[in-house]
Amino acid sequence: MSDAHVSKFRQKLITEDRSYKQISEDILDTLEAPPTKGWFIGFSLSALVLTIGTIVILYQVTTGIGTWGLNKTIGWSWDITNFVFWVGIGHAGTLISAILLIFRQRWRTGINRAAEAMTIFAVACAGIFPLIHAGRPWLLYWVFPYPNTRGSLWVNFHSPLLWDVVAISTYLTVSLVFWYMGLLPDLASVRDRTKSKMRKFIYGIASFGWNGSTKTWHHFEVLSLILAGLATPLVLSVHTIVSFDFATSVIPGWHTTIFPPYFVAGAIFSGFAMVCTLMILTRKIMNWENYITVGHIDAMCKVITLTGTLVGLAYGTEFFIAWYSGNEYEQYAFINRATGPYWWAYWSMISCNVISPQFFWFKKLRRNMTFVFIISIFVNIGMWFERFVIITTSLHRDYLPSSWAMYSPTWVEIWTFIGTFGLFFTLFFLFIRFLPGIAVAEVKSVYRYARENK
Amino acid sequence: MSKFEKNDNCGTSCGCGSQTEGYWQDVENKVLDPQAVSKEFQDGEFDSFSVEKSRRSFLKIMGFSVTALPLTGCIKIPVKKAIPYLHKNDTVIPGVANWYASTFKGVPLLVKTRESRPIKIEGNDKSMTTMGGVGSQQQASVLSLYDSNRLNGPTISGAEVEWAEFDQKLKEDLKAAKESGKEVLIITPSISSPSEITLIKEFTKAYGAKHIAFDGTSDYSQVKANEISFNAKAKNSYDFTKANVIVSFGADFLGTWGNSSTNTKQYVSRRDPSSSEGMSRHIQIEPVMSLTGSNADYRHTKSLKDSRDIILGVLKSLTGEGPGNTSNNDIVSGIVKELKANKGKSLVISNDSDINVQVVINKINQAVGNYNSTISVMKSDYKICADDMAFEQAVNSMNDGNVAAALFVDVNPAYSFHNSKKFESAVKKVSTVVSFALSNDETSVLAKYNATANHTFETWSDSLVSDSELSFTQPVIQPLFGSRMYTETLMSLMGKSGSFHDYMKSFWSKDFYPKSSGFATATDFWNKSLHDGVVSLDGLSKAASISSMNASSYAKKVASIEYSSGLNIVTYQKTAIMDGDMANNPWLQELPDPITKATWDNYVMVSPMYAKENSIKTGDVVTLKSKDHSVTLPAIVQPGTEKNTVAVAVGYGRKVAGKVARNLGENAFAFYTYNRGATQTADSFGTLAKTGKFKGLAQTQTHHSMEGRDIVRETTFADYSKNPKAGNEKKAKLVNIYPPDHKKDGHQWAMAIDLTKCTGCSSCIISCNAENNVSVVGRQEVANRREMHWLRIDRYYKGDENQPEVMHMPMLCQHCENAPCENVCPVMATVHSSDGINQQVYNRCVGTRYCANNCPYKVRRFNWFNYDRSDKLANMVLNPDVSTRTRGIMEKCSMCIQRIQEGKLQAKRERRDLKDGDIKLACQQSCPGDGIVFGDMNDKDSKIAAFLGSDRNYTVLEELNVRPRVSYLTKVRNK
Amino acid sequence: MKKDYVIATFECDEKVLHATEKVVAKNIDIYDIYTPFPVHGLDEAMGIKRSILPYVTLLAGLTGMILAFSFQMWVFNISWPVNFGGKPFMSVPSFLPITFEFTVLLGAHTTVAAFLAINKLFPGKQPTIIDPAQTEDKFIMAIDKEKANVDDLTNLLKEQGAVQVEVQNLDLSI
Amino acid sequence: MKKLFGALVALVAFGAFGAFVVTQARQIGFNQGYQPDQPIAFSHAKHAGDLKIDCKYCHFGADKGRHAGVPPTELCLNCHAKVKTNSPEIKKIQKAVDSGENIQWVKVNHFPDFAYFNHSQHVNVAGFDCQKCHGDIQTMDVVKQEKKLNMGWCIECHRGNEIAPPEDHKRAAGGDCSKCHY
Repeated sequence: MSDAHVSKFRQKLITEDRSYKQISEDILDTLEAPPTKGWFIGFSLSALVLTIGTIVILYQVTTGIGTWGLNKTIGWSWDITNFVFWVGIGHAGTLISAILLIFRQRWRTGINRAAEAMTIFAVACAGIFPLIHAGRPWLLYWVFPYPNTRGSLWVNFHSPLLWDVVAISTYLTVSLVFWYMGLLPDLASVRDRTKSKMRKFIYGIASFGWNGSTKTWHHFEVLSLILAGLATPLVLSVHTIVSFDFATSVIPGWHTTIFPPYFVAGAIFSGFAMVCTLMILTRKIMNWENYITVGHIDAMCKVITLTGTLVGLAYGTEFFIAWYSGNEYEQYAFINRATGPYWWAYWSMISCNVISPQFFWFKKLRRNMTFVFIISIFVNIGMWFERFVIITTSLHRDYLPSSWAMYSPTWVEIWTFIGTFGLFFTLFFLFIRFLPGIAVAEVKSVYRYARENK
Repeated sequence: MSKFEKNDNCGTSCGCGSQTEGYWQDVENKVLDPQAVSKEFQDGEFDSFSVEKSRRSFLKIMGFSVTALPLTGCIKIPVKKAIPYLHKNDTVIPGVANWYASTFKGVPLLVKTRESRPIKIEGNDKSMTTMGGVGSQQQASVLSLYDSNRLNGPTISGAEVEWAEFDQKLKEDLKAAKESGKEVLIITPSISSPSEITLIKEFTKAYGAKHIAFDGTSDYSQVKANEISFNAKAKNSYDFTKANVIVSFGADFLGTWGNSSTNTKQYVSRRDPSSSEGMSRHIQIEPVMSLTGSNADYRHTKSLKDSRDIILGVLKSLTGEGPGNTSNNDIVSGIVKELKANKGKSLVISNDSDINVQVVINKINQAVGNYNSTISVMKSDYKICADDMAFEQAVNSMNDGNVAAALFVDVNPAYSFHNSKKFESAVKKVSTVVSFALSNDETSVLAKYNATANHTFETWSDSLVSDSELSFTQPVIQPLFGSRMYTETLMSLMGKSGSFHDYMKSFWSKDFYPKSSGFATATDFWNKSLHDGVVSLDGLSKAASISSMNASSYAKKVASIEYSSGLNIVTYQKTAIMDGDMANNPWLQELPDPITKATWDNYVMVSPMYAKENSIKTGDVVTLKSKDHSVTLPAIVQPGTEKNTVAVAVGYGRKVAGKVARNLGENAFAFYTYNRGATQTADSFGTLAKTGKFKGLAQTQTHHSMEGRDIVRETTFADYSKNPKAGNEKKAKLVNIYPPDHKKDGHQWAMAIDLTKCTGCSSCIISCNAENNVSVVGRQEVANRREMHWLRIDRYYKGDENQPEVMHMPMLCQHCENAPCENVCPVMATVHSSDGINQQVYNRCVGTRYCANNCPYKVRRFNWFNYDRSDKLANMVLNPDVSTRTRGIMEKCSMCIQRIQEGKLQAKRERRDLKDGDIKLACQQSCPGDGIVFGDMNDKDSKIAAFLGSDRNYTVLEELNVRPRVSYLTKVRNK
Repeated sequence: MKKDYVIATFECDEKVLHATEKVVAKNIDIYDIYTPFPVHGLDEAMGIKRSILPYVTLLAGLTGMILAFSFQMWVFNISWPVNFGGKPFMSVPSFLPITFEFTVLLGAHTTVAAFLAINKLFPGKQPTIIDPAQTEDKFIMAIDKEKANVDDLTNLLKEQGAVQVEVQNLDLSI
Repeated sequence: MKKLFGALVALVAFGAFGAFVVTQARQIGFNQGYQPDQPIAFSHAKHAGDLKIDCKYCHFGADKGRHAGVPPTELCLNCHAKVKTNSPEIKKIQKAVDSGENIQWVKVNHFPDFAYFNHSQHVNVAGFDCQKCHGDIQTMDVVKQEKKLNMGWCIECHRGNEIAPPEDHKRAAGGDCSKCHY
């Protein structure tokens, strides 16, 4: 940063000129101020939805899975659809913080904190479904291979569900520590800025005694790189393993070798869309337009277009391979997707996932916040349908026509799903209220980017 | 399997409904106490562990957080009581099953009891008649025994009284009736019990009464026709084993018509393409698809009128008598050709309730020489057949006030008589009405006296199951309620002392012992017969002389039958529910109809053509109106229904019945009419109108085409004769990535199902339910596609939807060697056993349902809820060797693992090797067609090894390389 | 363990970097520099040794990998072999996902634990804060008073743009 | 240093507590050592030990079927109609038989319902002594649950007798789940 030359192609990452102190004030002063009316309304609404969701889940767990619309043919539908949906969303944060860190994409600093938080909250939402989808969730600790009095009776390491358990818990915990380590300098900053004794005490505990020592910063940067290096294959492996749930099965429409890359691309796609949705809202509510710039949104839209097109390619490949395989069950499964009773789900998926991101070829549209917001919502709807199409339409008509059946969700399933949005937004509102929503230290470190020396 | 004589002294007294909890197995409520099980047979209160149980569940809920509790040492061990028998009884060893021979609805069977509690029915293979065949109603009868709607004892005008008081009052009333000079009637169904008939004769003598036999759906037309033709008031006896050609006009002889278990056994024995006799050929002409029609080689969808026209045509061609036919010449000539080629070796049967049609059928059979070859008419004093005309007259007589007393034994005319309103008003004019119902029904509520009778399994009786075979009915449990055998009530009314057991024993030594040979004493004869359950004797019946007759005039009468305009309303019986007398049995209600696959309902069957023209979809609620009756029911579009015919099943619409049967569907007996001297089952005509409402049917299968997939493999007999591999040429090339790593020595269990022998009768499903404690889930849950049956029968249609070919395929866990379900369970709740069984460990299951998703055959069943086990009486039927499953647990066919274990253990106890046939699975045992074979495929001489080596053997979805242990033999049609 | 330190406060990252280079060039050991964000090149300028964290990660990851794989192998071949859908007892592909995940799990968490341990960071620690703004916008250099001539050093630092230089008695070990 | 020591103590205490909780948790549902009072002071030490009455005289189901069975109350009177008729305990039995109010023994050895155990398989086929699972019953005045009776205990024995995997699939298939669970 010592050279005075500034490229004219480089865009400033923080658009307006601010001092370091002002950056801290812009971001951290919200933690000191009483909550705004908008925050309060948003939080209350989310908490209400979460409460309803919790009650519904309690009802379901005490009454039985029968309260859902599943049947002998369709053993999974909304539960696992929602699970994969949320896991998919939970991919953007780690991707932004890990892969973009390795690729030295400096623009990530504006959004990585919130995106990582979103990852953790989304994975937490996802984690609910494997728990509650089990018939006897109170016995789910049996999936862990602990020594026991049964002989010892271990677990089935062949089962993709067990891989899921290990992958998701690894991903959740690694993302959590990665995120929390990044929070330490900012928490220390809050601790040192605040006047309130209470906050000083709490943030004092939470910041682990961080003092900004260069020795610590040195290890910190190495740690960030290591965690990024570990998280990159991890984030790719998680959705690969989630796709194994289907890919290793025998059901036509599930038994597909293309699934790992297809699922990972889809996850990044939906994750970035969700980040867009949240960032467009957050920059508006928190007045962070200076830090989460149009440039950020623009960059994310490019990723969305790329991954959306990849996903479209995967859809086409699936059809081609189904035809090319000459396998009648496989062929029927795909024709049934497009023309069977659930055709509307399939075509919703195609229009939302493949067609809608193509608008982002136009720079004007990429920089129109309202438009991006709408498309990002569409992408998330489309990605939900993708999982619904894969899971439900593959199951509802498999090998023996005698067992073919239809599925429709009950109010319990619908409210459980809505409830997870309640959890997600409750956590997100708490996050922007009590934790630094933007990585202050990192933003300061890139402030000079594309700027003259002082 | 050993059989023991019934020990009359099976306990000190009965439990009389004071049941206790905790004698069945349950994964969650884990208590089985052999002594508690036997509690029902002893006195004394038994308060088990209810307090401790709630403590246990509390602990379970609290989970790990209460693990600190033992720290304080305050945890107490749940107290379980072990209560022994009070008195010694050498025949009952806790945990060891006893088997007793008995009879239900004319089928000899064996009753399995555990700790003196009947829990399972199997066929009695000592019977020469049924040869071990048993139907779904027999299988389900054991649950009806534990029907908590049964009456607790005798009632007078609804009030419970003691038997002594009851007897005294009724005696007075009957005496008054006798002295009034008016008629005294005793109405029973058709009876074939020699000792009961003898007793009833004595009763009629004592009270000057008249005995009338009444069946809701009777064979009166056939009996009457035999009287006309051969002067023999008897039903036909058929021998399907001798028939090369079977022409059936609407008779569902494999399902609901005649003794279907026997018929199936005989019929299927001639459906083996590899036998030297060759296959029989079966032609069915019917207006609606029946189970029998679905098995026919050639099936013609024809209206009732056309069917009769064809019968006339056949008569004309064979004998020249009658007016002949006006249409369907090709069918007539086809039938005539087959009949002429197989003289004396064919069968023509009809279920037509018109007497004249039956006379014509008699003449046709006579013309081709079938009498005393494939058909015999046997007169017997030990059988009384229902008489439509007599009962019709009896109702009129009651209506005219000429009847002073009427005793209704095991009949329910207020429900099953065609004009129930007339019957009700008639019965009200009878001063002394006695019902012998087990639980309240439409007739018993009209009666002043209810002499609550015993269930068959609490009853002594005998029955003539064929022309020369007698079968015992013996009680296998003390009466559960304060009921009494109806025969003993009659005896008491006659002032006779002693039990019916003694009466019967003396009757046997008088009437049957002289006919037997090789027994030193009458008691020896009695004991041996009782032990075996069945005995064959000569001289029980006498063949009628088949004299020649001219059927011209009858044919003319048939031709002149008038048909109204509109839709012909045909009634039929469903395989499980039949006449509706067992409608309160949830197993039967939940058994899918073999054709429609619908449960818990009756409905209006319409043809696809009619449905298209009138845009009716399955589930549309329609109103079917005849001249004087109308029903509002959902419609079902049924392939193979004649265009202008609609069909409704009887047996539904019970108004006074237990809570299971009450208000399910509508009563179709009202579409019966009394016409031309007999009750006509298909003489109503009417119109159909949509109501605009929709009521989804609880069907277990909603997609009826195989979609061209290679699931049921089939061929014709002609092709098979040329090449035994016909239809089964495809062989998938299977590639394994892994080298085989698992030994296949020792026993390796396998099953094979012959699709040619499977008629789809569904007896196996009920047998499986009873053996494996499969839950009943109810109408709504079946409609939600959540039935629990471990074994289902898939039914596919092929070809023209008006004349479809039907395929039945029993589908159960295929016990794949490379089972896809096993890989995916995270907790090892389903793994493979060393003898080749796909095991499901209920107590380990956490319920992810991944295994069910990954099952290509979709045979796994999930407990979506805790299914109702609150009826403690009904819980008595549970098999104590099989855990019941609570919610959240996956279950599926276990290959009756408890039977395999028991069979192996039995052999080990006897220090011998296991023989082929030692282990019979529940479905296999109950299959009247012997279509299911099970055994050790490593035993080269076993039946299963022969089946596996057959050219017809294949596995479903072979190309998936899951290597099922259940294989199928191709279906062969005799074309 | 309180000690006297020369405390220099800077307001610009560039300046503190230049100052560090100058001070190190004079062979004076800098005790530490407290900055609100990682100043690029400062650690090198101070001559801080390379972190051992990568080796910790490698070791922990390898341990995780070996543990996970050998445990699965032991369970299915020695402890309790079970036939799952006809798969062989030693079906390596099935063991790979868990092996990988466990490698990452152990690697990541051990590294984080090592990071916290090396830097003595733990919840509730009360560090010595020289100036509350050191986590906001001040760059604070601390040099052991005994390691240099205070006056020369003060001049040098002022020359390099330190806004304030003073000697403070502090316990910087926490 | 002091802090470090404190942390170490805390860690050890936490670990010990955890281990204790886990050991205790593993005992839940297993009642080894359970020795409840019985309604009749029947002594196995007297009958099986001193008098050497064959176990199967009373528990006659043991070599025939699933349950060994508590003997019918009347069976006691085979001898006690003449022997020790004045004992208050025998009087209780006599009263139970006369009145029909049966004796309610407290069950000692208990298996959960989802585990099928067949006495004849072990007593008759394998030829084990009762003591193998019930302990030295002939010395017990009051019967006690001697063994753990949990699945690990079953498996241990089956492994020792080479009928559980991995050693032998053929001999008895003793390690298959559905040997006991169905």
